[in-house]
Amino acid sequence: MTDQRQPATLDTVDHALDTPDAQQPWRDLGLKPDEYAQLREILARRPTSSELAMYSVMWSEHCSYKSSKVHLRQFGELVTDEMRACLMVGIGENAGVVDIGAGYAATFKVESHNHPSYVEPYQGAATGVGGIVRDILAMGARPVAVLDPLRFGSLDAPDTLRVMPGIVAGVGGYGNCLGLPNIGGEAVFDSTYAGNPLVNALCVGVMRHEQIHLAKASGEGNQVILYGASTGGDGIGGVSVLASETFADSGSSTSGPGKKRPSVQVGDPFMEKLLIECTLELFEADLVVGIQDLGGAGLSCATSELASAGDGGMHVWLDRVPLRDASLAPEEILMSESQERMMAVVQPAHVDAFMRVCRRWDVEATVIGEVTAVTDDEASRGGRLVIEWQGETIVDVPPRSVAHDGPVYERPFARPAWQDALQSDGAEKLPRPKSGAELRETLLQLAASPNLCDKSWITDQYDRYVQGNTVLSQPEDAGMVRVDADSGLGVAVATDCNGRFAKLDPYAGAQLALAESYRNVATSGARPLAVTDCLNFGSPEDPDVMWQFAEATRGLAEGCRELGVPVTGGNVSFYNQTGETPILPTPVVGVLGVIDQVARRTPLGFASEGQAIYLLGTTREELSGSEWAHVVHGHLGGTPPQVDFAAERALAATLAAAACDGLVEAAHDLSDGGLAQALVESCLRRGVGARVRLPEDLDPFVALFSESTARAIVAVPRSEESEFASRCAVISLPHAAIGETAGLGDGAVLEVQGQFRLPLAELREAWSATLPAAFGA
Amino acid sequence: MARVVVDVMLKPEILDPQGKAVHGALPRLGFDGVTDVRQGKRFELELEGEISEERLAELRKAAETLLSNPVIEDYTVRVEQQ
Amino acid sequence: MARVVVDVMLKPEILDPQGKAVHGALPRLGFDGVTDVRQGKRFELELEGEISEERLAELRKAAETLLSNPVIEDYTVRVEQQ
Amino acid sequence: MKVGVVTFPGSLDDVDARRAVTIAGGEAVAVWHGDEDLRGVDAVVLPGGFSYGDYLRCGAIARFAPVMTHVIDAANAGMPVLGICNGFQILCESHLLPGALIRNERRRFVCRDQRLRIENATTAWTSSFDPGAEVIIVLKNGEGGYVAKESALDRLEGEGRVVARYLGGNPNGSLHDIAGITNERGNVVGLMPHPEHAVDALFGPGVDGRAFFTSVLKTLATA
Ligand SMILES: Nc1ncnc2c1ncn2[C@@H]1O[C@H](COP(=O)(O)OP(=O)(O)O)[C@@H](O)[C@H]1O
Ligand SMILES: [Mg+2]
Repeated sequence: MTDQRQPATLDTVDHALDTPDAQQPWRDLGLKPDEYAQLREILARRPTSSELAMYSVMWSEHCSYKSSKVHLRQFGELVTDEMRACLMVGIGENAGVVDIGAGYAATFKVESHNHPSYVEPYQGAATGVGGIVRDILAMGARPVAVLDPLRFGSLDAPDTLRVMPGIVAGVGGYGNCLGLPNIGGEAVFDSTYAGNPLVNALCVGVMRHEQIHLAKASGEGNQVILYGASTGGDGIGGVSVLASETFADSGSSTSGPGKKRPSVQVGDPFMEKLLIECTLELFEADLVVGIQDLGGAGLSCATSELASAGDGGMHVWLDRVPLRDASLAPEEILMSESQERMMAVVQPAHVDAFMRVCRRWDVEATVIGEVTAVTDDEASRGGRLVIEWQGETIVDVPPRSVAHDGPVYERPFARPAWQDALQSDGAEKLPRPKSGAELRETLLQLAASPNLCDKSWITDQYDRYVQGNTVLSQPEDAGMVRVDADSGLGVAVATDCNGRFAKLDPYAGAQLALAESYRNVATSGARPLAVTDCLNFGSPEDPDVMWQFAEATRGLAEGCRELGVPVTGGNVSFYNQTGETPILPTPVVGVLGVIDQVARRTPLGFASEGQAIYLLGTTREELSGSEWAHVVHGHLGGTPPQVDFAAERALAATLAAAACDGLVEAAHDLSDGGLAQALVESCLRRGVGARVRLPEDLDPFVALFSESTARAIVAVPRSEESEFASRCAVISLPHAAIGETAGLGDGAVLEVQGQFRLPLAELREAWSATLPAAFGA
Repeated sequence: MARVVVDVMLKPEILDPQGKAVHGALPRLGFDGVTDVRQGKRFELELEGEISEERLAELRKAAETLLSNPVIEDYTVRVEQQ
Repeated sequence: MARVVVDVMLKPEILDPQGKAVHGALPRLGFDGVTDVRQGKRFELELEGEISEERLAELRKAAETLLSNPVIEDYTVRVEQQ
Repeated sequence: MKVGVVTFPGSLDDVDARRAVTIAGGEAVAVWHGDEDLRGVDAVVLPGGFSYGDYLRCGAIARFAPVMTHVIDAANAGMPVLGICNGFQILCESHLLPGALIRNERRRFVCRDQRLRIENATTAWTSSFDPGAEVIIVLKNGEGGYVAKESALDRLEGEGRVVARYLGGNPNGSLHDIAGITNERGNVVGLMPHPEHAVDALFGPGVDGRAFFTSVLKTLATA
């Protein structure tokens, strides 16, 4: 090993003891004075430079959740027996695991890669996908699908032209190359995301129950193997540090505080594909005792988390780590966030077999450490992790203090002074379209607006067919993949969040995100089972933002209890703001559901003529935060639609049962843009028209554009109509026959009787032209 | 008429998966003794008229903003008179 | 130690979508007077030891069989002694 | 009848291709890129994906895999070989088929349900189609623009070796709207769209892709 850049004296533990008063760059590494003091107290001496590096990345906001922990606790506390029933692995592991029946388990999680994607959209988004896929793999599962909830600045903001195509190409470039079908996501445009795009990535994996693996280093003498890509100097402290500060402070390259190396890494999806196949073969051959992916905080995280969760200690020979750049110092190796790496704990007798599998896949693997025994005393202090460099000890710490016992903050929060004024400025008072012609214009304008228009410019860049199990993908309400070819068992996933609702009322906004995602899964015919979430907010140091966060987590936790679906894991992304202006609070919620027989799924598009169209649920005059207020008036104020979990449950149960019994041919939930947009999408999906009579007790505008929740439209074959209607009646689910499907092909028309007629060709033109006009055909 | 060549390479510390793949393939084809391969992009721009210092400065800006991403890439610009 | 640079460009008669896109973007950024842009690849190979004529011939073969596809691309090989 | 499906590092649609062979009534055999023989198969499919990451050029590195020597020999001796997407690229890089595939004209990956016309229903892989049949098959590629010298194109057209052509809009800038071609003998076919994703209507746009696989089984049965 040649060291060109290494400091004259290696900062060993002995050296640290000898030089207790040495100045250390803890401030540049992002630690606060009391955190540094805490660290000295834990070690009863000053940390070595390597220890300082480890603690600083692991105690960063991104890795330690120090500002969010006290709020996230509710997800674990508000759990009922109903919620526990399906839960096999809960919060705290790389991803949660749920029982989906027939001996299968599903694992899924959503994570953010927001800041790197602004700096380098393609690579930032690509490595975001790569990271979440490794989390799923580390649970023992084969990754089977991805979803990508995205947020961008306004469509007409110049930087959106740079950011959006790069991010989409990056999500596609990485996921396509891995062979993971992209089955859903979101693409939302709002000016608050300019300079702060959100790239959230969700991955779903599937395994047999007995294949669940955990991130644990146990068994004295077991070997610690690092495998995958070699370690380089890019992205040292990247994700964790970048995502843990006010963005404006941290340069994109070497200019920021603490002269950070380039914080963006280049992903190698081919390496990751080999890593997936190699790891699955290792699981299959039962060669792995414990496993952890390397993501944020790299080796610092993997070694300390594995050691902390296990029953022993760990000894690591850091100079055995294969390097791409021989000049890296030990601190840098510990902090590097080089992609496409995994760490496994393996019994000594299995090491040769392990290496053989890696060679078959051309994956480099190196024994870099060993699980050690700990004394009772050491165990009580949080275990013992020793890292050695060229024969000298450079780290000797209780791993629990690094990985799990980081600082916890009760950050101050308070309802913002402006919240009341915002809520009293409702959209219900805005001028509305009145005549049929005006309603027709409004419907067209909304259909062509950035958030409601055709997203195929984006989704056509994603492979949705690979693996041959995709039953539903964009633009369906939920993505759905088959899990078991023999039985037809499958899972469905959707992600949602309306940040405008969350701004108006973060508690309700988080619940509305949950309700919508839950409803989407149910609409596809699946039974909602469990939740993952990605909480994207501004700076936690701003009491207004912290209040939004506190309200959103409380809302989500209580909502999950109401719906009986546990939160299994997720991610928090803070500091999403440009200067003083935070993004809309964006608690993205992903719901996973299960369906016994994927052939019974319900697609969203009307498929044939002459079927009865029913509107399910209750429509109220709810226009604040709506897409109509946003697009037509540029208005945001008032209170969001009412949350009604009992109604959501009734609707979901009806839709899942109707799918199972073949009572509905199509179903589509109502959300952004209300009934109008739902009809647009249901008609355009397969080119089938509709003749609709709006309920007489409602103002036509409200009937078309209100965004009341717990609603859906369904197409029911005439033969099933009475059965379907009586089932709704039994559980008092409001169901209004509002028309029938009529007309096929481009000659077909969407007709709202007494108001307007709109040829599908004209509608399609408006709906599909928006993104190509902005980003090129 | 002049030709300007812009070479864009990933910064040395950034992973280059493409170069790595080529590096891995060479020995399999019997080419040994190669210790590293980096793969980058080469742009050839044909320009009308003379190349003034000012135009060259403009081109450098194009290289920096359009042809490369300075976060991960370095570039060089050179004129090949014809 | 020597560095060998291999430049690979699409043959002139083959459509180059990437070069075309760059060409189209330049005027929008205010760079005028560019009549054509072609985008190709640049490989930098680091070699151990001296570069003999024989090794250079081998490298030409690698450039022809692996680094380029002669159906659509032309290549040049040159040594940059260090 | 045994149809081998080769898995290269980075192959993605190998499992789907094997499933399609099975659905068509054949016996699918997994072949590994490092294999030194073809495991006694009667035909070979080179599946879609990103072999070796598609770094350098699509298919360029896979062409040098050990198994390819045997595939090339077998193809030259008349064994039916189908290259789908990345497999098509590998066949071109191996000079079993003329021309090359370059970056899509719009420079974006494109995944869509693509209408095609089967122009040549006499090859080993298309004999079950009616000549001129219009079908819908999944298309997904980033570098699917078919290019060849003018003279090579003239020859392909003149000899009726264009197997399939895009209808309803050229998705990737392929010259002459070419979606697939064959060699002189008609045993080697390269196809940019993915018939293996159109064999079960629940998981694709229909079942039009099946005929590619039933064709080869028929060809082998009558050979
Ligand atoms: N918003 C959240 N909701 C629920 N669980 C969360 C949330 N954020 C983080 N977690 C959980 O906290 C643990 C640590 O998260 P994280 O650091 O993202 O995991 P990893 O180290 O695998 O990237 C995980 O189990 C994660 O699921
Ligand atoms: Mg993890």
